[in-house]
Amino acid sequence: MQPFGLDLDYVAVVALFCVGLYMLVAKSNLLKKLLGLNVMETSVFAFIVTAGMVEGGDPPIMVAGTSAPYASPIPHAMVLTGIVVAVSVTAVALALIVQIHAHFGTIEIDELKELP
Amino acid sequence: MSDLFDIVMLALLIATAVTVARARDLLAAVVIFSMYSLTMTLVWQHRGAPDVAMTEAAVGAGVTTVLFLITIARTTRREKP
Amino acid sequence: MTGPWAEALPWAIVLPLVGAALTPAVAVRHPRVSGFWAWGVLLVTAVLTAGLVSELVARGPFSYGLGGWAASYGIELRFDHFSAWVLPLVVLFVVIVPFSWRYLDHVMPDERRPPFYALLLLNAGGMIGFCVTGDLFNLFVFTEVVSLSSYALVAVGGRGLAAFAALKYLFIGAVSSLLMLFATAQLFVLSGSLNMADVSLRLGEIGGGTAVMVAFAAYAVSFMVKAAMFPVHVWLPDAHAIAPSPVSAVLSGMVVKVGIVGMLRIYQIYFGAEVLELGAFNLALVWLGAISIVMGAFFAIFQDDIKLMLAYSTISNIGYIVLGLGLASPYAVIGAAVHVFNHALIKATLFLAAGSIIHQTGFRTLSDLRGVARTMPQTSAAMAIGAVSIVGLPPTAGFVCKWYIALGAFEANQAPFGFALVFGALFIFIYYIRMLNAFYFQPPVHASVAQASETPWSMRGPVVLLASLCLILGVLGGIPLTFVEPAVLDLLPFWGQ
Amino acid sequence: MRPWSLLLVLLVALPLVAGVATLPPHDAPDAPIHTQVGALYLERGVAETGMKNLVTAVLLNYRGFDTFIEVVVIFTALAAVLALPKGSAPLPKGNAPLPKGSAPVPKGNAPLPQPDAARSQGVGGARSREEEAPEVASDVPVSPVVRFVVRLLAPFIAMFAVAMLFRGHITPGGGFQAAAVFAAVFIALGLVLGQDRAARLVPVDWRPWLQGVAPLAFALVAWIGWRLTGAFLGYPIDDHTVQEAMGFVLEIAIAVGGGVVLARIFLEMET
Repeated sequence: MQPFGLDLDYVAVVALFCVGLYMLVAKSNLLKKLLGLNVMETSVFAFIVTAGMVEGGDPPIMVAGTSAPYASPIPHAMVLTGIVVAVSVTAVALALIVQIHAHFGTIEIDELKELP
Repeated sequence: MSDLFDIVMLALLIATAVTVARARDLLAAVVIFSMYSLTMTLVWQHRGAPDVAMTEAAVGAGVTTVLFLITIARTTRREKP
Repeated sequence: MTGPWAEALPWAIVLPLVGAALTPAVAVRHPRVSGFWAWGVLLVTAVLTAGLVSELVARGPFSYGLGGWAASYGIELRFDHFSAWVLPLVVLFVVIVPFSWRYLDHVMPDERRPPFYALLLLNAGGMIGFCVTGDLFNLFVFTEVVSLSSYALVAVGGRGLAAFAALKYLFIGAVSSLLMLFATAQLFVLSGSLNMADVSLRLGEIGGGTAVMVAFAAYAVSFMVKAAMFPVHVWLPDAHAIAPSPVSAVLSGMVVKVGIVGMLRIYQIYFGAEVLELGAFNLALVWLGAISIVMGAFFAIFQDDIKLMLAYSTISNIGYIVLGLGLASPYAVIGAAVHVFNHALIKATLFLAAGSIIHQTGFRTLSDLRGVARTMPQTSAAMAIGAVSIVGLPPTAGFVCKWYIALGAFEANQAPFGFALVFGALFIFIYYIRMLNAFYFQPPVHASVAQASETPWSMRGPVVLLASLCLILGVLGGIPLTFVEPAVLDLLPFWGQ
Repeated sequence: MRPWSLLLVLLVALPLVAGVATLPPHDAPDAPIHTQVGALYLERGVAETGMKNLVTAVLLNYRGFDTFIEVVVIFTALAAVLALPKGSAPLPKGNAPLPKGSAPVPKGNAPLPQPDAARSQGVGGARSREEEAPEVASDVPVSPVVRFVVRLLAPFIAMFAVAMLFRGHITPGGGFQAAAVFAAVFIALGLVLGQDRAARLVPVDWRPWLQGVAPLAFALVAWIGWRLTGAFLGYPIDDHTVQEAMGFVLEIAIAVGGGVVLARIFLEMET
């Protein structure tokens, strides 16, 4: 569906991206920033999956009896890789956040910046 | 019909994302984020990507959420206003 | 058409990565073994990459279809003149790792060494892969290996502030990687392919369009962040100053170059396709480069902390490289391409020398380090050579590239930028004079400086070696120039000039 | 700060919307994404790889190198978490380790071998005491019902993961999904039983090998493929038995390696 010549699915993806970016930029809490980053990542994955689908398409699993169209398998493989990368980045970031809290007693950027 | 499903799901996604952004209670934010991931899972399943949907359910909604919860347990639950 | 060494292409990437996976197992009884293990793996990798470069010299660029699939059907690795950057990269790693053996003594307990060296190997392998891959999505995955290991390496040495600097780096870096993934996906949607050459071909068939432009912009911003150019440099100074010195050398000398190499790759795609008029973008690059030069130099002047000063000087030098690329005249581009390597060499010299001084005295600011040249003459001499080199004075490696970039500015009728370049060098010069003055001509104020001893040989050797390389490449500066020239001249017709 | 953030978000949003608005419509069957390489995979995939699930075929065969680097990325995450300093104790006051051979410092100026050592000493302790105790303790008492259910279900969930792993080439699922489920089971057990008992599930002696098993298995399979077909990570195209065997080795290694890495990250963060 494309009201005003805009692809609603894609626009929703950009909206999610922006919500995530806003959290990342505007929030002072480090965990909130990280959640924002995750929202952004998921939105980009959604963009890739959306791009790979086809009208009335089936999953790219070849089962006897069904006929094409199938969704493209490459975007799915890309997103699988992307999800694993995202969880790796999140794990490292969380470990850093735990350390920051243990050291400074806060995870608010505003308060961290006031420290000498 | 499928259009209606799409619109509802997309609206739900944006609503959950905004709620994550607005929640002051980090625990609530993380739990809502896991709902966001699960909604995303449904969307992807619907769009012919069962593999991706399963991975997102296990990794995005499962492992990531648990790691966040551990971090909250070890740091703090409230976001300062 | 391909010789025996072409077979080694995937193994040159995989070897450090597998070496990293084995590091914890190898060092399970004696953690300190991990340092030697990492060094050995890198040595073998260096031999492999040397073979690759010899193949390149003998037969020209070659590619390797992984899994036996043809180029655009599977993933392609491509070794061209810009990929040859992997050889100096690995060689610098080989020099830096022995330095870290003793340096780590006061940075971390022994049991954390295996993961540290694993991260270094992953970083090296990721960068090799980044430079040789011919596939856009593969490029993204390698970027993540490099970035993730870099974030962690920033934080290994210290606690609170180091973790904070690393987290800042992580947030900005992750957004830039995400932009890169987004741009990759967009090009994939537009062209249906992920192979760089194939994408370029298909973009040429499609012609321009907003989406093509947006993808380019996303790539450009992403690589600017990785290269720490002016408006998006904020993550660099803290991260590079707070990391342990060998890591600073790796990050400042090499990891930021990922942005430059990536930018060159995107240029290859877009100019091959001739879909965008990139004159405006080149102009933007020139301006941003000039601002980076002056700003980096300006901030460097006011730093008392030597490592922070070196970090700012990295921003300034990335400015030189980007300025050279943006000028798009043969001289400037050649100078910039060679400066990618020379800056890595000089920065490694400076950071390792600074690290030696900090290691031996326990101080890191200029005012505390007065008179250190009396007790650490060799290290201080290396520092001085590095300083002269980075300013760009004649008998050193830094001179050749900056001279070429300046020549290029005049050649492209952009004389003002040539002057900006000279001014930047002057700014830096002021700073280094201050540093050398403090080191050589002022009496020590701390006993630990006055009684410091020279570093052990495993640390002094690399520093002295790098410093002499700075001098040698100043005299024999022509060799890298002639090597890069054909690649640049191939690329230039598309460059917008 | 907020107005600026909104402005930045808008600045990013506009080009993105403009970009996606001019892309080819996504569910048209004649979009480039469905006519180029993807179409070829759909057409020849089953014959060339012997896998009915083409996503698995792309992951393990056509773009197997991406997956190789991807398992390297998770390994990197573990190495990163392991390399970070443990605990929260700031460096000992006033005498951060001095390199040997240097005399005591005459002035009251604490030496700074680590950039953050002195700057953080005064602050860290005081701040963290002000902070209220974490509201969610890490060792929350778990209700006996939950404990019973988790212990009851754990083997079944693990078996589900195994099934997913071995049918990944014909149905959705595969190594990564299995790895994530294994890790989830492990974490659930860790939360319920306490981590000491959960930690015993991954024996200490095996850890260095298990955590790197995915990249190592990939390198091994790549080498075998190189010997068999002359191409790195190549699969013998007409021998489906060998192809299947290589695929299974990779899937199992991804599941075990990925699961162990995620489980260890959990253990590291808990302690």
